[in-house]
Amino acid sequence: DEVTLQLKWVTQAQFAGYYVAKDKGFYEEEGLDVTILPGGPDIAPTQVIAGGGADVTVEWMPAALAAREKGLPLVNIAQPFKRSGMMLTCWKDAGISSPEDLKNRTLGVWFFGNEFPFMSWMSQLGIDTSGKSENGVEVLKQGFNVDPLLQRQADCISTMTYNEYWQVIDAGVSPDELVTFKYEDQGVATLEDGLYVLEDNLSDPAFVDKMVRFVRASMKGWKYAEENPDEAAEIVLENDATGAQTEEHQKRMMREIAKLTAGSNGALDPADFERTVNTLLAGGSDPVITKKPEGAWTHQITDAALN
Amino acid sequence: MMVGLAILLWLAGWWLNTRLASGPYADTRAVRILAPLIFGLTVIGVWELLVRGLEVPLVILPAPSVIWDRFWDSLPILWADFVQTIIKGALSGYVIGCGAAFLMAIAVDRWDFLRLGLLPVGNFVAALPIVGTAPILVMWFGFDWHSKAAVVVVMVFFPMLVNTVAGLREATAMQRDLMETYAATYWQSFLKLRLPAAMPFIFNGLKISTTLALIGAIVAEFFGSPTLGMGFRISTSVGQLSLDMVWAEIVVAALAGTAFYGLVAMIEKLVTFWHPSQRG
Amino acid sequence: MGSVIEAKNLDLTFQTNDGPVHALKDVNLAIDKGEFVSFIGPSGCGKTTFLRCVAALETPTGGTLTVNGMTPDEARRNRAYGYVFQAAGLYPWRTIAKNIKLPLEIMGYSAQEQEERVKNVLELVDLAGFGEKFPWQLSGGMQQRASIARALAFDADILLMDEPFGALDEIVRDHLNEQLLALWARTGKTIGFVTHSIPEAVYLSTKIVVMSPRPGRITDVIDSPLPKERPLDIRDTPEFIEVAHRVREGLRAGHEDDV
Amino acid sequence: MGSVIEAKNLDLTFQTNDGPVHALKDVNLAIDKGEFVSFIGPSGCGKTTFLRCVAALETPTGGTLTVNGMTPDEARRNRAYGYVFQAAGLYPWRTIAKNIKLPLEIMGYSAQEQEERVKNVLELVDLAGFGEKFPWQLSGGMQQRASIARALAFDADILLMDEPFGALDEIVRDHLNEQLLALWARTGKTIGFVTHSIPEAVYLSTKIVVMSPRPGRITDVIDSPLPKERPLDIRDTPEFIEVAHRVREGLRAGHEDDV
Amino acid sequence: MKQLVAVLTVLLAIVVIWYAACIPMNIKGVLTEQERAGAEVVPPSAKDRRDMGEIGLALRNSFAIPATWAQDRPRLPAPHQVAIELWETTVQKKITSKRSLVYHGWVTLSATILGFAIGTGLGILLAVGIVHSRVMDLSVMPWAIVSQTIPIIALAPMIIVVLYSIGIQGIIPKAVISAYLSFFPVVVGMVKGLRSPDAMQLDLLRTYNASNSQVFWKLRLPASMPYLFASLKIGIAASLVGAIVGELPTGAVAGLGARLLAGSYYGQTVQIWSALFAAAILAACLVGLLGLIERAVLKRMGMAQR
Ligand SMILES: Nc1ncnc2c1ncn2[C@@H]1O[C@H](COP(=O)(O)OP(=O)(O)OP(=O)(O)O)[C@@H](O)[C@H]1O
Ligand SMILES: Nc1ncnc2c1ncn2[C@@H]1O[C@H](COP(=O)(O)OP(=O)(O)OP(=O)(O)O)[C@@H](O)[C@H]1O
Ligand SMILES: [Mg+2]
Ligand SMILES: [Mg+2]
Repeated sequence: DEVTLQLKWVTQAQFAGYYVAKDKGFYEEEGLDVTILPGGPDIAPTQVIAGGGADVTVEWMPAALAAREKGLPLVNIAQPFKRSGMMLTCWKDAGISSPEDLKNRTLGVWFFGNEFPFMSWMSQLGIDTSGKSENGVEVLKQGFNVDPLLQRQADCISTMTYNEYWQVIDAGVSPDELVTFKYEDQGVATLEDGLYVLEDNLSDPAFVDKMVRFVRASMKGWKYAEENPDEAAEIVLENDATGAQTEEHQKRMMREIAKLTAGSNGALDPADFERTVNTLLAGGSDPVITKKPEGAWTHQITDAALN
Repeated sequence: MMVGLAILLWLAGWWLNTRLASGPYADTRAVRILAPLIFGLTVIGVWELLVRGLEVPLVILPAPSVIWDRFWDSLPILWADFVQTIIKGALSGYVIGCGAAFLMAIAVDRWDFLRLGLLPVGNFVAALPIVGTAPILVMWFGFDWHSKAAVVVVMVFFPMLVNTVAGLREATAMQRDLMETYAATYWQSFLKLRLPAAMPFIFNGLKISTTLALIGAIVAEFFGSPTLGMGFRISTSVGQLSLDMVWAEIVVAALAGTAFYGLVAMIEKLVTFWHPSQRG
Repeated sequence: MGSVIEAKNLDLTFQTNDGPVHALKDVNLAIDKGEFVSFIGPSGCGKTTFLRCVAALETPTGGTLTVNGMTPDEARRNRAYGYVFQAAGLYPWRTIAKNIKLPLEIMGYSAQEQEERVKNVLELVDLAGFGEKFPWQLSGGMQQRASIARALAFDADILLMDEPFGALDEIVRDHLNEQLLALWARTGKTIGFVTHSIPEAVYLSTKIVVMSPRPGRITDVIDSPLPKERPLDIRDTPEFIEVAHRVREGLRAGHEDDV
Repeated sequence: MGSVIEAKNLDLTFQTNDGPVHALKDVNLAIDKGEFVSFIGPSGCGKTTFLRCVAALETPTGGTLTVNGMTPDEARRNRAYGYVFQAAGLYPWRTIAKNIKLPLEIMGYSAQEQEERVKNVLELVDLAGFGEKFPWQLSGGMQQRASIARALAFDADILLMDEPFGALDEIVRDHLNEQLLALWARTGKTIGFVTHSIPEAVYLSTKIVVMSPRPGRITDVIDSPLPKERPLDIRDTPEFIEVAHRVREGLRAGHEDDV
Repeated sequence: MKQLVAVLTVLLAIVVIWYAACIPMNIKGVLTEQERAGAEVVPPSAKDRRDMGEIGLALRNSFAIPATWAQDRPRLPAPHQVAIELWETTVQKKITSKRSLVYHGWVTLSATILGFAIGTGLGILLAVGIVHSRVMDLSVMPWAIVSQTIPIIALAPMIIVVLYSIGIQGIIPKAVISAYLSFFPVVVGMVKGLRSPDAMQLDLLRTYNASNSQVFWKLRLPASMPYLFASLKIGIAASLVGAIVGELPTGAVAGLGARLLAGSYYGQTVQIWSALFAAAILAACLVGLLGLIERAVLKRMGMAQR
């Protein structure tokens, strides 16, 4: 059976589990022929799956819930990432030590669906995001790299524990020059990389069966990657068509990713879901979602796959 | 059903235009305006019917009516984006880029050595995919409109330079000899002959640059921007699957582009009223 | 040395990609003040080139050329020339009056003087009332008259005309020829005039220079026996036909080799 | 009804932005087979328009026009016309031979016949050996002869020529005139010929049509008393000058109002 | 010859300016690095340096100037850094390697050529339609102009997704964008070219009673060739831009655009610049190649005089 998987971002260790599963033949064992489509800065995985370009996609929950409210019925069928890797990284010498110090600063934030946790964090802190002021911050739409921080165009930027943060370090900055605020620690973490499919498809037993096998194999891939991070990183490198990734960076990323997937067997923890929803509902003046979503996740697949 | 209606509408629109084009008023101004209008309306009608008929998901292609609603509902946002991107980014870059190119063209025209040396290099640079410079310029000039203006400057500079240089060489040998027999100075012959003769070319460059300026300003916003601007809105709206918003921005871009182009074309008509292409 | 224009052994060779072109070779000619000199000859014989040398638009590669006892370039800087080209060459973005003002602006005449002179020359060439029109609103003949007016507006001693009527039809041409003669009589300027038409050359000139190509040289200089007063009918007189015949013979001689 | 071309009360009015232009008004003319008819008149008098009507390139707004007893458009579809324009208008991307083949290809002659005809007409116009050259490699006069060859290559009864020699210099023109006369004598075609030059019209024609503008009409039709055999010298004979004089008078009469 | 000297002089001037510009552009980064490495820098804190003039900084810390030309991740890489990167990624890598610019260039080139072929084909067809049908001329031509004011580049991601949704992937989405960009210049040039025969040339064929298709093949088409080539040269450059833009949103997969993006993503400025130059060289080669074809064709047609 053929399955097309749309990734959220470019080929990197963040998706090691899927590449490992493919490379190690876990998918094949399940009788699946999986095509992995890399994402990119301007690809919305939700849009791809809506158009029928993929069967299943890796997406973050805020974006998936937002799409659901827009009328695209996405359902979470598995959640390999237990913890959130997003954080805000700031210059220490700018005088920032606690979230309160963020006021009157310039902050770089990712948009394209990734801005939601930030917005709800700010609204929890009671910080206005429409411009620099005594009680407000200036928000920049951050590009794909860490230049805004290095060039000191922003005091803080969004980073992932497994990727951008290390790019800052690679640029020669030492960790003690930096201050980081993990969303996980601030209580505004939202669920990241999960697997989503269209709701309608779940009423088709053949599709459900396919997904069960897919999730089973993928989780096998993830657990293998957690145990063999270096090998997993090399597999990822082999699948990177740009030739831009470095081995060192990917190996380190794999080790960081392993921290996030650890503790997940693939099944979504409803408590995490509740927390995510609550965070999003508190999203300030322009909330991502306006009401509690119903039926946005299911254990139907994971129950079958993992037992 | 809707699809059939769409086909019918298409045929009707085409038939109407055929009638207009071969009718007795084919050469009048009214038909010149009417025919493309009918064509445009037909396309919009067909689009609406097809989207409804084929039940195309909103997140792939919204129907024109949806876009229309979104457009009217979001006027303040669209206006703010317009000011940020078009007025601040595109327009300032356009003025600076075209102005600089004009001055450079005078220098190139004045010193033959520059023309020989700079033009080939200029042509090479013009072949550069300027979009690629956007991330670099954003890195250099920051996130606000300055970097957008810088991208626009780079994009319009060479088309404008090449056109102006060609225009300044446009005066015929005879016209230049005439100036020679009057023993006119360089600047006299520049102001009274070469500059007016170059006007059609200069305006050609200015017209090409209008669309380039818009594209440059919008694309540069993809590589970093404040939380404002047409490029910002387009990319974040795609992320939020608000495709109606994306298309509303596209409508703004097309309107602004057409108006900008039309304005320059109008000024051209006033300034180069004497040129055969304008006398029609 | 009473000549206004004097050429001695004038040579001009163009270096082109296909080798040198001898546009003028060993040209000797003296033109006196107030003469009307026509240059006639087949295409490429160097008529234009000679006129351009006189106006310092081209630099001879050999021989000497003096204008009013100066070099042509000095004469140019003294604004000695009015030059009329084959096409009227009016600037389309200027009205007729403004076109005529062009040399006056460049030479720094006062605004008031400019107005006066424009008015005068427009009358001289029968174009009074057309000053505010744009060139394309006028017929070819009228445009050509405007370009002559432009050359007359400032006080150049020497009027050089390179096939000024080549693009006009015969009737208009006859008319302009008549007017040009009248003008010449009134102003007493020295005129160098290039043409391809034998009757035109004979009708207008006090001196006809017949040239021949490869290399461009003068094969004949004919002094016209016709009186200064010349009605158009003069072209049917035997004297006229006689001179025209001589010119045609001269032309044919230098034209043997090709068509 | 022995006429090849017969116009009765022909009218043609162009509707322009500046109001209607009466290009032809009440034109009556009959041209017999084998005649050489010249049209002369000031610019804008409708010479070109008349020729275009004959060739069905323009549709008259009044009166009747028949060609070989048919409408012009039927005659056009029977390929009755060879048309020669002022500029040679050869296609720069075709060699001379290929240019001459153009009408033959369109009319579907066989390849072999095409070759033969090209060879014949090239000889007829003295261009044998130039077939493989491109137009720009030839002088203006040669190009014009090639364009005549193109009009001769197929069997059109009627040759219409609109100022074919207008852009050439007088000597080349004389030569081509001579050749055209010889050609006409040899082929016996009916020729309609527009010119601005009085000597040319008189030298070539059996019939000279003098026209006058606003509205375009025929003011005089002069049958030439000159013999069929015409050396170039004939232009210095009293008969010639007499006819030329009459043409000029006719022209001047219709030209009073402007220049 | 004279031209060569002039071009070389201008190039030399550019290189000199470039090296000079590296100093102020990179000095802050260099000073930060030097500071970390333990060098004595005035003023000593990065925060103080932030708002200072670059030239003043460079003068006060002149020992750091050579380092501005040898940074790892400079704001502006020095010319030799770009040249070395270009050399290493083209000549010294196997062309099948994913790190070889030749490989990425080829990926982009194939999309460019496909898009260019589609765009040119459609453009010519539309031009033929516009010239032959007054309806199309009246109703379609104005929209062809308006279509150019739409920032297609901004829409590239959507186009790609929409095409994904109907099952089209790989090279074709890129080619579609590059076709869209190359299509307009071709239409405009070709319409101009097909209309370039003057009334006299058209009348001539009318006197021969030639059919419409004969007029097209024997007159309009050959007469349009110079115009066609002029617009093809613009079109191919536009195609390349389209292909590169099309590679940006599909994520860093392969191609010069992906290379640019990856460079930008990882802050590898040298890589961005070398990808840019590779693109420009590719564009110059394509335009040059078309120029050669143009010369050959026009010469065969006898339209290139001398
Ligand atoms: N700038 C130039 N460079 C090279 N050759 C030239 C140049 N100008 C003129 N020639 C050549 O010099 C010769 C004389 O040219 P010139 O224009 O004086 O002839 P002309 O008698 O005025 O001819 P026409 O009657 O065609 O105007 C010609 O062979 C011409 O090709
Ligand atoms: N297509 C047209 N539309 C409008 N007016 C026209 C058109 N063709 C010719 N005319 C006008 O008709 C009149 C006769 O024109 P025509 O070209 O026949 O003159 P002509 O005698 O050939 O002049 P010339 O000697 O300048 O060639 C002119 O006033 C001209 O402006
Ligand atoms: Mg000349
Ligand atoms: Mg005519």
